[in-house]
Amino acid sequence: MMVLTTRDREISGCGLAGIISRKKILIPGETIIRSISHMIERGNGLGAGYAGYGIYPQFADAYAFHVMYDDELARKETEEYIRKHFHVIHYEEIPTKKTKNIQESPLLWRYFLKPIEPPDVESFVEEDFVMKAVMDINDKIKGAYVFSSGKNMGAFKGVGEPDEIGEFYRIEEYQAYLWTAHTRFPTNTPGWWGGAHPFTLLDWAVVHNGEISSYGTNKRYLEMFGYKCTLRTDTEVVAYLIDLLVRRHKLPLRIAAYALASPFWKDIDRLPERQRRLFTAIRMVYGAALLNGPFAILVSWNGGLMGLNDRIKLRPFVAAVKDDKVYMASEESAIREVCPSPDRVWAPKAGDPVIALFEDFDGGEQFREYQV
Amino acid sequence: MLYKSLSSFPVFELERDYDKCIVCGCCVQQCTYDATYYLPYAKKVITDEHKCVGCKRCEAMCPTGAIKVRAVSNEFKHNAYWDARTIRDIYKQADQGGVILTGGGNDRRFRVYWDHLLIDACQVTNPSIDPLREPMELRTFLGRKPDALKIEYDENGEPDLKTELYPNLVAEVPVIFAPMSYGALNLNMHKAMAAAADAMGTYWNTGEGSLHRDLYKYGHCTIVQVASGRFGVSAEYLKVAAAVEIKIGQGAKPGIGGHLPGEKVDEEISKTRMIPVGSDALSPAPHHDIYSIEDLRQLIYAIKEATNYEKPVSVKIAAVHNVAAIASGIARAGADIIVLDGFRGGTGASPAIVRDYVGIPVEIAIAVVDQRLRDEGIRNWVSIIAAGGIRNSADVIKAIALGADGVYIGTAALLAVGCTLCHKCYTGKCAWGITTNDPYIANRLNPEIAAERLINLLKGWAHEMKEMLGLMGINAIESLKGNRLRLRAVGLTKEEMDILGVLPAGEGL
Amino acid sequence: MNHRIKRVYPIEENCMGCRLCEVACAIEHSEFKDPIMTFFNGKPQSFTTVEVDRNFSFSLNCRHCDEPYCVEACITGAMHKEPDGRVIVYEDICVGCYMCVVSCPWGAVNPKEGAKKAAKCDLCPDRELPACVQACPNRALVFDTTEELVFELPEEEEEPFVEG
Amino acid sequence: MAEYLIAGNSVAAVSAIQAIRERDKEGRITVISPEPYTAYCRPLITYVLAGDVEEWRLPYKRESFYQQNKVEVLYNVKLDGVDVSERTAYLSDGKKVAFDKLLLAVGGKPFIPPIEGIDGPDVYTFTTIADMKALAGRLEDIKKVVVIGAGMIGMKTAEALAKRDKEVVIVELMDRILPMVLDKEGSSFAEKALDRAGISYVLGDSVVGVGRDASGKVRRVELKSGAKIECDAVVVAVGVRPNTTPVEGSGIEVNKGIIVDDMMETNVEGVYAAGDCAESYDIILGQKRPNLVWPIAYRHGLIAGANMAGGRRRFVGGFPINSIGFFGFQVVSAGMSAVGEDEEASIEVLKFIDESKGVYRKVVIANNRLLGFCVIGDIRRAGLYTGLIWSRMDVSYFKELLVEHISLPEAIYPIDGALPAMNFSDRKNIRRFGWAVFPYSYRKLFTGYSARIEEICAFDDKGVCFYDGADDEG
Amino acid sequence: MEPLIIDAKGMHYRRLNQMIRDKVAEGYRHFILENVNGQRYIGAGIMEEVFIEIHGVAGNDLGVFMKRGTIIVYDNAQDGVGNTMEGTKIVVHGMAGDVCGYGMRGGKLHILRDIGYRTGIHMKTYKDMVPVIIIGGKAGDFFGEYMAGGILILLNLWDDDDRPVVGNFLATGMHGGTIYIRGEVDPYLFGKEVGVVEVTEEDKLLLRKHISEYCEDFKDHGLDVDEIMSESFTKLIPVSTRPYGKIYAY
Repeated sequence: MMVLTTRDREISGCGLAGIISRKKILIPGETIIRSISHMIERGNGLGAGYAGYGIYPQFADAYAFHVMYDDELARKETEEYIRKHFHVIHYEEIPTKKTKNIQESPLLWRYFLKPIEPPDVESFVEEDFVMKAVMDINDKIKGAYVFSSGKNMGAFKGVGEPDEIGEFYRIEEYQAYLWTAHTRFPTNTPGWWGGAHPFTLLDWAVVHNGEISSYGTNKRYLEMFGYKCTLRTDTEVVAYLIDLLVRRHKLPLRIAAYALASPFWKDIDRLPERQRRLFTAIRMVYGAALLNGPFAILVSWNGGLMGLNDRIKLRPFVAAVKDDKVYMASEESAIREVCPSPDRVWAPKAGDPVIALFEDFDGGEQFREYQV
Repeated sequence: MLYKSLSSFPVFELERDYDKCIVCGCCVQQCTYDATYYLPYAKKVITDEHKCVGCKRCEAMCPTGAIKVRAVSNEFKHNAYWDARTIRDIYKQADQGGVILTGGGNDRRFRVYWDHLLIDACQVTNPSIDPLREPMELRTFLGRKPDALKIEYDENGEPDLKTELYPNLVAEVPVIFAPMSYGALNLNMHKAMAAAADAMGTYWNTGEGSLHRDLYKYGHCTIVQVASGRFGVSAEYLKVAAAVEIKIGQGAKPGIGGHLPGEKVDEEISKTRMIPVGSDALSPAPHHDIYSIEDLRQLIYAIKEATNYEKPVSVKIAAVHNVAAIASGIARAGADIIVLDGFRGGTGASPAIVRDYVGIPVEIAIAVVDQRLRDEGIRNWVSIIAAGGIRNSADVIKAIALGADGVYIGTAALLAVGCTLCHKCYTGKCAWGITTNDPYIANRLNPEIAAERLINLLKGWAHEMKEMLGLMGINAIESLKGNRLRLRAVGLTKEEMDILGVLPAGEGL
Repeated sequence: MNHRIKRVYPIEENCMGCRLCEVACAIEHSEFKDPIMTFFNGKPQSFTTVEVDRNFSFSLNCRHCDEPYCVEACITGAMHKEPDGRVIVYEDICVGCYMCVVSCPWGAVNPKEGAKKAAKCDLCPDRELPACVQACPNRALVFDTTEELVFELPEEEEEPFVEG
Repeated sequence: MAEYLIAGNSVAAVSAIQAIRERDKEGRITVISPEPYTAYCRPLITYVLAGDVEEWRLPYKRESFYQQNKVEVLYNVKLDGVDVSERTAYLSDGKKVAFDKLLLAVGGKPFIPPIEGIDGPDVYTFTTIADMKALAGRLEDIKKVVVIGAGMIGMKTAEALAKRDKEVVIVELMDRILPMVLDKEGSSFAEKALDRAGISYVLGDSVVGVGRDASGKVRRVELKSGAKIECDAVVVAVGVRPNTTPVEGSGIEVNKGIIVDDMMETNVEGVYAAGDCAESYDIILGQKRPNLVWPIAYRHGLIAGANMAGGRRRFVGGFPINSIGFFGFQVVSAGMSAVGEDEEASIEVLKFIDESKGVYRKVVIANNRLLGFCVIGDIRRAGLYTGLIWSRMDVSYFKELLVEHISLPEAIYPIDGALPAMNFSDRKNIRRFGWAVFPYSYRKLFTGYSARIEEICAFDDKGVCFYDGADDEG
Repeated sequence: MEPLIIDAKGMHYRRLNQMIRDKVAEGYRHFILENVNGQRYIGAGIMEEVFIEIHGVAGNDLGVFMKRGTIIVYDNAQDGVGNTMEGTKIVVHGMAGDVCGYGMRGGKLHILRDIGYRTGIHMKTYKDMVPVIIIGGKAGDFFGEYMAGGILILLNLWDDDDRPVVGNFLATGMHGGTIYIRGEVDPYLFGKEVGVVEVTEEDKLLLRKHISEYCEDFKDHGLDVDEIMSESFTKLIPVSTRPYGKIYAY
């Protein structure tokens, strides 16, 4: 187990921050570093990460795979696999900069890929194909880990303080219209590079504060649908559940959020008949998708940003709006650091998703409902 | 009797403190086995220990605590292999040449997997939840569920459910009273279970002896059984119930049929089972219309047709070695619920040899069935009810964590109302008034008191389950379902852990 | 009939004939209040009697009638109906003529053990519930007013039991 | 405002006052009391004579009772006559009292047989405090007393005198003690008790003359058989008859007693009779007759009082109930109890006798109904027989059990305090009593828990209970 | 109301039965089903007095759990006819398959031709509910197995092959009811729980009553009661109502 203790800290939990520009005005990486670093007390230096959307405009149509390798052998094997299944548009080592505390890291590469459609598959779903590739690499190739696989987005994460990780990955050099960030205080799982947040699948990226006590149930549920939970951490199930419910089962995003943090029976029982039927059905069918335990999560994708709290709000979560920008973070101070005078600041209700979509995003009916 | 057959070595001895005996006669009146009687001239009550079955009724009822019933101290010469019971059984069969009957559940020393599984708790990183103040939900849906929901927005922008749901049972506590037939039990016990299930928002199961007319009012919380004997199975019986269960097998006696002796078939049982008074009620081992899985499908759909597809259909099987494959077949045959009855399950009467040595533990059965159904991607199609030896709320939690949706409790329910597990159910003389049909002895079981006790039991278990959910940091039972990471094994072999799908104690994650 | 008076009613469906009500009554009304002392050193007397007939039993005790036979028959005024409805005997006035014993159609008034007095159920004034009711393990005795207690009678009378 | 006049001041008067006041809180009630006492218990005077009971405990009701019920009592006054057309009563002190409702509760009068020399001092009757005081005042001069009549009064008086260390001889015309209650067999138990107590008795003989000395003092009695018994005093206790003297010639119908209907009203509207003076329905004989016993007098008064105050209550009927104990002998009985086994073909007599324990039980059955019983010795739960008489239940299904098992708790709580000895020989077959065979009837009785058994239940010819609703309260 | 004619060609049984149930709820009582071919569960659980005529081969579990009414099949029927039925009369103008009348508690099955294996298993009697199965042809093995009540009549009218009238293991486990078989039966076929008794006059009256009704149902086939009754019958009853009471040691 790689437990790297950099500084002595008292226990306080994780922190997360996210900024979205609904008009897709690019936000410099420096902003999100400042925001997350303001909550440095919430982490212990054992993990931090960022996800940015809109950072690869030149490869907007290609799946951007960020891959960590333990060694060159793993890279060789992985690249063989990739070449077999994808057209490689471009690939390179992810530019990094050694910092005072981060002297060593896994090999970090990125690939811009387009799937090679297999000839014998009847109904080819590109996303399923990519998802399977990610699962295969992570599951089967020792020492290789795809930690980002969406289009025009990328996750950057590692072991270290958020400011150091930002510096390491040279985040300030990127510009994105949606950023999420995370600082980590790992306990249950070793503080390894892959274990840092965000967790991603396709363009879904999840940062998470808390612990999913229902992990075992969620994991075995997801396994029925071909997801492999290999990362020894609970957060990955969130990304997969969102992918399953929203992308594959086509649930409206808000409904998916209600499946993850469903209302209590005593509240459901008081609803009017139609809604009661709906919520009862959600809990009946998606009971295994319920995220139980304390959590606050930010889910980002190419359509926008969603923040969600567990149903009894055991983790802090604040949201704010300023012009076209929506901020979400564990602490209000992280927002104020980068947006001193927001139009509105509020603490969302437990289990009620905060959804901010890009104005030009057309996700169809599924994303009809949003607030902010 | 001067001459005693070898089999009549007493099993129990009754110690009576004559300094305390006030000769009130309560023990004499309460003993249904005629083991205790009064000596008028000596003005003493004495006991014929050969007849004592160790039910402890006299001990419980003695107002001065003058009686203690104990297992005999002068057993046979100690022998770890030829134990006393084995010896007695051989004597008995040598005497009578029959099948040795017994009641209750398996009492042999097989490994109890429940006791090798420990429950994980939260500390700091994922906080435990206080169930006294925080909400804690046990509501459980039993029945087939669609794999996914289709939800669309209507013209008003309201989300609208487009998926047709299958009928489900909704249990507020995932603990259901196990099928125990009217005949094996008396009506008072049925009344008590029905009332308790009603009060607790859960269900009870009639067993194969049909449903007494007086209990039709409890139809909404009743699971009715259709067994090979088809006793009292009518369209009304099926329609009044909340769910219909096809009984294929029983954990206590897999592959063995039921047999209610004619002398137990009195007027009321006759009316309920719709057979003549005094006639044997035989349930053959197989349903004679089910000799293959497609026949089961035929019966399942016959019941669904007869109930207009409004009720879930459950199939109860004994846990046997290829239970996973069977369960998969049952799920694919259209059942909504599968009941897995482990070898610890109780019975009113069974050949002892079958009860003791046939079947597999329900823990194993749940694990393999849940895994198999998940592997096949059909876990949503059926709910799993675990039955057979669920003793306490921890067993319930463990069963659900292994993959069950709910549990049946039979023996525990009987214990709650006074059963002392003397295993003499088949004699019809149950001194606690539970398994007897002698109307006067049955008076001993006041349905009102029994229902209260059952309610208390369920309430206690529900509280404990909430505590345990809370300590796991979970506030809804669905997050426990199949959550095997919440269990850790102690003292199990690698193979057993693999089958159960649990990690050894001490391993993280 | 006065429905508001609490009385002890037997529920015959629940009676199993264990007769612990008798024992409890005897203990409660003995000077010792202890089962063994009562039965070995005292003069045990129960005011309730369990009637048993093979498959049928119930505990029979004083009904605290509205117009009690025993009160009518009492020549001294010792047998008395209290304003709260209880029928009790003032032992210091009683001369032990036993007119009450012979007139009670329920056999619920009896000579007191060891004294020339009448003795009967007093509904255990010192207790919240009469001892017999509390002792009944099967709630075959209830202590209640008839307002809440309604017996369900069968529509048609059953044929009287004929001993074969 | 109604004017109630009650002639007599014993138990019937008391219960009538209570019944009137239950319905009419205002009406004026006047009681004519022939004696200078509040209502007291006649049977108790023997206890006072014996010294068992202090005199102050005699009153059945005290002055406060009359005050609370706003009753005016005229003491030491008798009813002399009634003018029913004028609705006026004539009193012995010459006064006239007008009434709206009159209750004749004038009781009985001791019967004094025509015996030579019986008139004069030292011959006592024993029904009033005055009688008792007269005898008590002379006790010092008396050594030996002859008691004529072995009935209730005779026996209790004899016991009282014996307790005061007087020699007592009982003379009885019939061949047995307590001839109205016991048959010869039962009497033998009583005789044994008398023998044990050293009381002499002469049965089957009668006193034909009272011998007095010159001063008029009683010295001896002469019997029909010719025997002579030396004595200083004679107590005449051969019976009490209804007192009908006050209504003679008034137009109120009289037979042996005053005739009343089942509402206790005489042939004259507004005039009621109750207690020993009245003739009422006897459910055992099926006809009206005087029943001179305490509980019936109480019941008479209660019903008469209720009806006088405007109620509509009926007297269903009654039968004699007796309990007496003397010299350690205790007997209770009701109804037809003295009848012998072969006296009437239609009558069946069942007995249980245990000489050693002094237990004797006898029931009299006719037409499958219990008509009477007599229990000597262990009288526990004997009232159940009374209940059976009241309910007119068919006892043929369980009659053998009647004498054997009625007090089967024999017993769990024995008189002598010895260890209980239950009869478990037929444990599964314990049958205590007849109620057990009538579960439904029984339960029906139970719903009318506190009501009168004779009013809430009746049994048809087959012994099946039916509820007739009891005509009560108009 | 006019009979409702339903063309069942190619219809799934679930739709067909749903239609029948809906129409019963609307008040229809007489149904004529055309082109039936194997649709299962026809009449399942219907509690109203219906009259269903089926043209074609009726599928499995015909009349299962039915309480009253009449079903006439103008062709053969498959397995499980009258399964756990309470009181319907089913007339089959042809043959029927295996496990017919299983757990039947009332009503009648009149089968014109042969019947398959395991007929009348666990048939029961309760008070005046006495199920009756009359088979015109022959029957397979386990005829009347576990029979607990009711009447089985096997007529053997069309002796058109050399099979015996009834198969092996006749009435094993039988503990109630009566079986009448027209003609002689080889005792070798009997299960061990059954015994032959003489046919009394009362039996004959009962047989005549049932067979008359049977002949009436099949009057187009020229059946005659007297002719049928002219041959002798074998009557079988269980030797004990408690066949397995003695195999236990207590």
